[in-house]
Amino acid sequence: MSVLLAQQLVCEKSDRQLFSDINIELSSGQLLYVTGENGAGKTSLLRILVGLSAPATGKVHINGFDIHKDMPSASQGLLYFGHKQGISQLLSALENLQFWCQQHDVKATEEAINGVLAELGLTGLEDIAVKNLSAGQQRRVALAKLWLQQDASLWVLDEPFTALDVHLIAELEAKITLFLKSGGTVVMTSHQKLSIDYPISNLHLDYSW
Amino acid sequence: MSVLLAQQLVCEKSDRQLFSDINIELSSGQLLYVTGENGAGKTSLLRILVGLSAPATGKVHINGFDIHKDMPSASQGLLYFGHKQGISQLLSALENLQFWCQQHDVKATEEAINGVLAELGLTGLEDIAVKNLSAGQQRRVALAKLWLQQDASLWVLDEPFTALDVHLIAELEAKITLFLKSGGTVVMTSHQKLSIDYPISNLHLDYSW
Amino acid sequence: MTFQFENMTDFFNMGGYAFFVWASFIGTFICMFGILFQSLYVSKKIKQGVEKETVRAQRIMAARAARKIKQQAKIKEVSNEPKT
Amino acid sequence: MVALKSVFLKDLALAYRQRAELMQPLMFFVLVITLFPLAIGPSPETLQRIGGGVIWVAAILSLLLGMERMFRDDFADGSLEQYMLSPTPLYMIVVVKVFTHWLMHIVPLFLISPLLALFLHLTFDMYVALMLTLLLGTPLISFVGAIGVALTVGLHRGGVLLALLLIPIFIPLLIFATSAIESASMLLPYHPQLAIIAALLLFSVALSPMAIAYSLKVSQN
Amino acid sequence: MVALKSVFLKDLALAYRQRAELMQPLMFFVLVITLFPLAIGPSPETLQRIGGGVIWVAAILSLLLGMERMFRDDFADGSLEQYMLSPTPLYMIVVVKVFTHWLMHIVPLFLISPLLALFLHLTFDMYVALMLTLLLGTPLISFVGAIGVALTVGLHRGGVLLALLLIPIFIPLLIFATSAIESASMLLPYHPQLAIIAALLLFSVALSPMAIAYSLKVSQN
Amino acid sequence: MWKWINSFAKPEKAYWLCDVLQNWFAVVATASLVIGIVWGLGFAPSDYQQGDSFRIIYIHVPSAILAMGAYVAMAIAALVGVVWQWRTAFMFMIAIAPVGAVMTFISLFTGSFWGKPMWGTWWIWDARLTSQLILLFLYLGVISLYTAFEDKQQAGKAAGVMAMVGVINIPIIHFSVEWWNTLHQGATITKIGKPSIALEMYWPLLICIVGFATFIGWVTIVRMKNEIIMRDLHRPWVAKRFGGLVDLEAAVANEKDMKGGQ
Ligand code: HEM
Ligand SMILES: Nc1ncnc2c1ncn2[C@@H]1O[C@H](COP(=O)(O)OP(=O)(O)OP(=O)(O)O)[C@@H](O)[C@H]1O
Ligand SMILES: Nc1ncnc2c1ncn2[C@@H]1O[C@H](COP(=O)(O)OP(=O)(O)OP(=O)(O)O)[C@@H](O)[C@H]1O
Ligand SMILES: [Mg+2]
Ligand SMILES: [Mg+2]
Repeated sequence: MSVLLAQQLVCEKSDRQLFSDINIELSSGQLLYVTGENGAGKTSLLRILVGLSAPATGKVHINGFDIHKDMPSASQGLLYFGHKQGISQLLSALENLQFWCQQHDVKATEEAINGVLAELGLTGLEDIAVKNLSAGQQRRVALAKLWLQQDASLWVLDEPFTALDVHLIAELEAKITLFLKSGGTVVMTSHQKLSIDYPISNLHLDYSW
Repeated sequence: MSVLLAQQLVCEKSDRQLFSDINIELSSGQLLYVTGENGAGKTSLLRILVGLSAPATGKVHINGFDIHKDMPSASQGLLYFGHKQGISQLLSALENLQFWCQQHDVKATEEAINGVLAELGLTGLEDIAVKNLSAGQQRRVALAKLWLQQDASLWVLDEPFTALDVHLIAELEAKITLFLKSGGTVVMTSHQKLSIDYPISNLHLDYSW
Repeated sequence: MTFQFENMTDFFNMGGYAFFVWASFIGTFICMFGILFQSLYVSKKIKQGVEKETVRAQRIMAARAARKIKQQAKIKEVSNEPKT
Repeated sequence: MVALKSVFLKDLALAYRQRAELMQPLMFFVLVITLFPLAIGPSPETLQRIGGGVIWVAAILSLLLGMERMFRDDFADGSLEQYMLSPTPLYMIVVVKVFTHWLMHIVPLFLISPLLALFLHLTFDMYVALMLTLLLGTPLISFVGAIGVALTVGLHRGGVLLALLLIPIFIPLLIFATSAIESASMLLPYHPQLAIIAALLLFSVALSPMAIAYSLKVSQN
Repeated sequence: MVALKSVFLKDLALAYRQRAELMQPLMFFVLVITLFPLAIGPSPETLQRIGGGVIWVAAILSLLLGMERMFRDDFADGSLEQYMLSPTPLYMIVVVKVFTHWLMHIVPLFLISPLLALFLHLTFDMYVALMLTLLLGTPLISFVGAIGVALTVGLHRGGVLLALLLIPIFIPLLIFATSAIESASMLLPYHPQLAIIAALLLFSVALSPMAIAYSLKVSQN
Repeated sequence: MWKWINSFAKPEKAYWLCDVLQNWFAVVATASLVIGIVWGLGFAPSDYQQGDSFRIIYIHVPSAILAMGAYVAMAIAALVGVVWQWRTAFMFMIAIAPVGAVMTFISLFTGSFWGKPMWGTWWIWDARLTSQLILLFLYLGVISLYTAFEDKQQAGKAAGVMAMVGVINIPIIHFSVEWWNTLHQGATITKIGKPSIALEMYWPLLICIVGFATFIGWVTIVRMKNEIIMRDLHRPWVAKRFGGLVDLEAAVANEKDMKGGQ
């Protein structure tokens, strides 16, 4: 069974058609790399795929569930990482991740979380409010979710590399490869070149008016 | 005479010292490339250099004027391009640039502005409210200032390449080189590698706690 | 300079205004002691905090040093590979 | 359940971190009330007559202003997206959030109200009636208000718009509440008014969560 | 001069693009005023007595709500940074912006006021006094209020805090204005009050631009 | 002289001064508060009109006057901070603000508890009472604004502007009794020239005023010391004094070595 199945997607913003007739079928272990110019509609496509915004026409199924009809079941094995980071500015990195784990039924002890944070170079910053961290550090806190969530089957990542420095980009690429090799599916966008040692299927969105 | 002269700059945020004892002297035709990890304090340094935030101690002179005492004269030949784009979301690209030209005593006709916008790939989008453009397109509108302002002597650019696609990055790099060759001075930060055919002086900010 | 009241009961009675007088005096004392002790308490807390911060700073720098070593090791590995 | 409890605890923690801000609607409440005696004149009878109404208007305004913040941060930092993608249905999370918000904003209001009753020379009966109507009416404000907040959360500049959307909706509530207080001032029974407010409350608690969840989804689009 | 004129024109253009929003404070004003007859009861004498005060309170509240927006957008999109780096001194730009804001927000209020005077059964003399005090008092509110707005613009959640900072400062103004209206209702002269308000206005116009510019710089830090 | 004063702009020096003054203030405050209040409560003659309820004067008047005094001190500190850019001036400003707010609160509720037996009402909207209430809100406004900012440098400046704007309220409070006729007593103690009050009542009142003033000074000093440490948490002198261990430089140097070696 396909992990992600999108049929005949059409997206309209205001009175403009961003794209039409997008069909995607991804099965386990596949990586879809969405490219396109600024404003081509990459973010819009990804948000439709995870069910956060509704397409003009078309359907999206994740693990067999229609994401727009039955969001709770469809989003079970889904991990979305968008332009917004989904972490509360006033809570500390640790609290944010603990909260996220409780929300998503992820069992992770405090030590486990601290371990992941240390791996991402945030030792000593675990109990500082996130707003006091720099852009890149905040991004890392949000990325820690990728390390924590063990049983996701689909990652949807919108420009995960922005604001990261070179070391972390390399680490993240390694992480993505590992996930793919363990049978995960990934949809991602980025403006940078991807240096991953894994077959990449490319979807290019043309800028249309 | 040096275009930019910074002496003994110290920056403190909340109770943390980001950097201390920064001394910079740039003369015409020099390019200073500020690097450093996320949170090292690049943005903070640049904002101090253009006078938008006050250093804990130290002085900055631009073209001989103290920027923190005599902002109007010091900022005469200065062009700052920060994380925020400085364009109104509700106005169109054209209106935004016209307004900016009036503010900064730049003589530019409507055709000239339209020409620059066309050069940046925004033909046909000139009279749409900026908020309806994508992240990268908005960035381009803001960048148009670099094409319009002819008599600036110092550009201070904070991560000008974010959200741009490859073509535009190349074009922008070419523009920067041209400006340098014509005797301009540039201070910039970026996380990407800079592929400019021009001598680069590098300032690396160490992350300190 | 004489005590103005016949006896202590009289004193506590305050000529019939006992409630108002004593309530305002006691309320005032509570407020004053409140702000005083809060300030002293915070001062103690802060001094503990200073120690915590130094420990944190050391942890951060140590962790960064460790990471750096690890990364350099990795780079070495990579650069060694083609030679062997 | 764990997920819901964690939402509750998180919102409590967030409110605690911003406890200075939590006091603001309260101070606003007191300030608006002090404006009136100054504008209208200090005569105790006038104040007593308009007191209940003034307290209610001030309560509505200050609750509305504080309400803006209910989903704003969650929207801005993307937590809301994550809630939608979490296994717990959104409308349940919404109920917890509205309830927490009410708890954090109304308790201080209750604590300060004896003082205000004193400022405005209310009688004891009026005071009791005021408290009862507030107790029943404010959750109604929170639940119905949350719909408005959810609708305007994507607009960044909700403040006034929100007040505009909501004030007309609260007018019936205001009428019943002040009429209850007026009855109390004349020592008449005021069960009927309370019953009506209670009915409105039940109705809104039953229906609004779905409406709020839907509005939030729309503003994500 | 060209630069200042362009600031004026730009703010006009922006206000025009958001003209729906421009109506909001006005509608809020009307709504608050209509709440009162509902909360207090419709007796004409009571309304007449409290009318001037209610209009002033409503005007202060609605101006406060609309004021938040004075520098917000410019701050958010970085236009403010560009103003600071432009050759025109910031305090001059600030004067133009405050003036434009006042123009856009007060004119509708004047247009609607005859209607409200009618609602609240004000006499003609009271109406004249009301208009005069508003004419002198509202620019004062704009200029002093702008200081508060400039101070809170970097905080993202200014709304309530702003009201909290500013209402205490406006209270003297409110006292003088309502006392002028009261004098008018008794057919007494009210020049002294007007003179005091005018003096306050001149004082604030002279000093506040520097304070606003300073506060904006602080917010940028 | 000027240079000597200017040296207190340095937190380290200011901290030293606070340390020196703290105990003096504590001693004077305790002594004069005890003497003044015992004298006022037990030994001053009772008022022929107000009976013993007048004894509230010994806390009401000091707290009322000093609430205003503290505000003026705060505003002056703000001015110094804005004009000469003294960091310590802002620290003083925010240290005294809560103390002043508490004093205002005390004057409000003691006045209220005095008003009930004298005027027959807890509260009335007269000019003095209202303006004193506004003073409380001005204090709260300054404090809220300060706490709302993350960066305390910025917070100090912003709250300073607010504190200076609010000064207009002070003359309004003081002259309110003359401008509007009210229930509240006119100036008796703060009148220029001879006080119109019996000397046996006057002396304990003066002592109480001194007691309250030094008490405010004492608490402000304690709070200011807190503020100084909190703001300078990462400066070497604080670490040297309270941190115990400072191997921070060593750790940094260590790291730099490693980079150099590579
Ligand atoms: C809540 C109610 C009250 C408030 C807020 C209040 C406030 C004040 C303030 C602010 C002052 C200082 C004025 C100045 O130095 O310019 C003051 C002084 C004073 N108050 Fe009150 N007061 C209240 C009630 C009362 C009552 C009920 C009495 C007595 C009947 C009283 C008697 C005095 C006296 C004797 C002074 C000293 C006047 C002077 O020498 O300036 N107060 N009060
Ligand atoms: N509410 C809206 N009204 C009108 N147009 C919109 C709206 N939202 C988005 N758009 C348009 O949709 C297009 C696609 O936006 P989207 O954010 O998906 O681009 P993107 O491919 O992610 O670009 P980027 O690389 O810059 O992030 C843009 O051109 C933008 O103008
Ligand atoms: N108001 C503040 N309070 C506390 N810390 C702050 C504040 N503002 C910034 N910082 C800290 O200052 C540091 C530097 O921030 P800055 O934005 O200059 O970093 P940067 O080098 O531009 O990083 P990036 O590459 O992520 O943009 C960050 O670590 C941040 O935590
Ligand atoms: Mg995008
Ligand atoms: Mg930066």
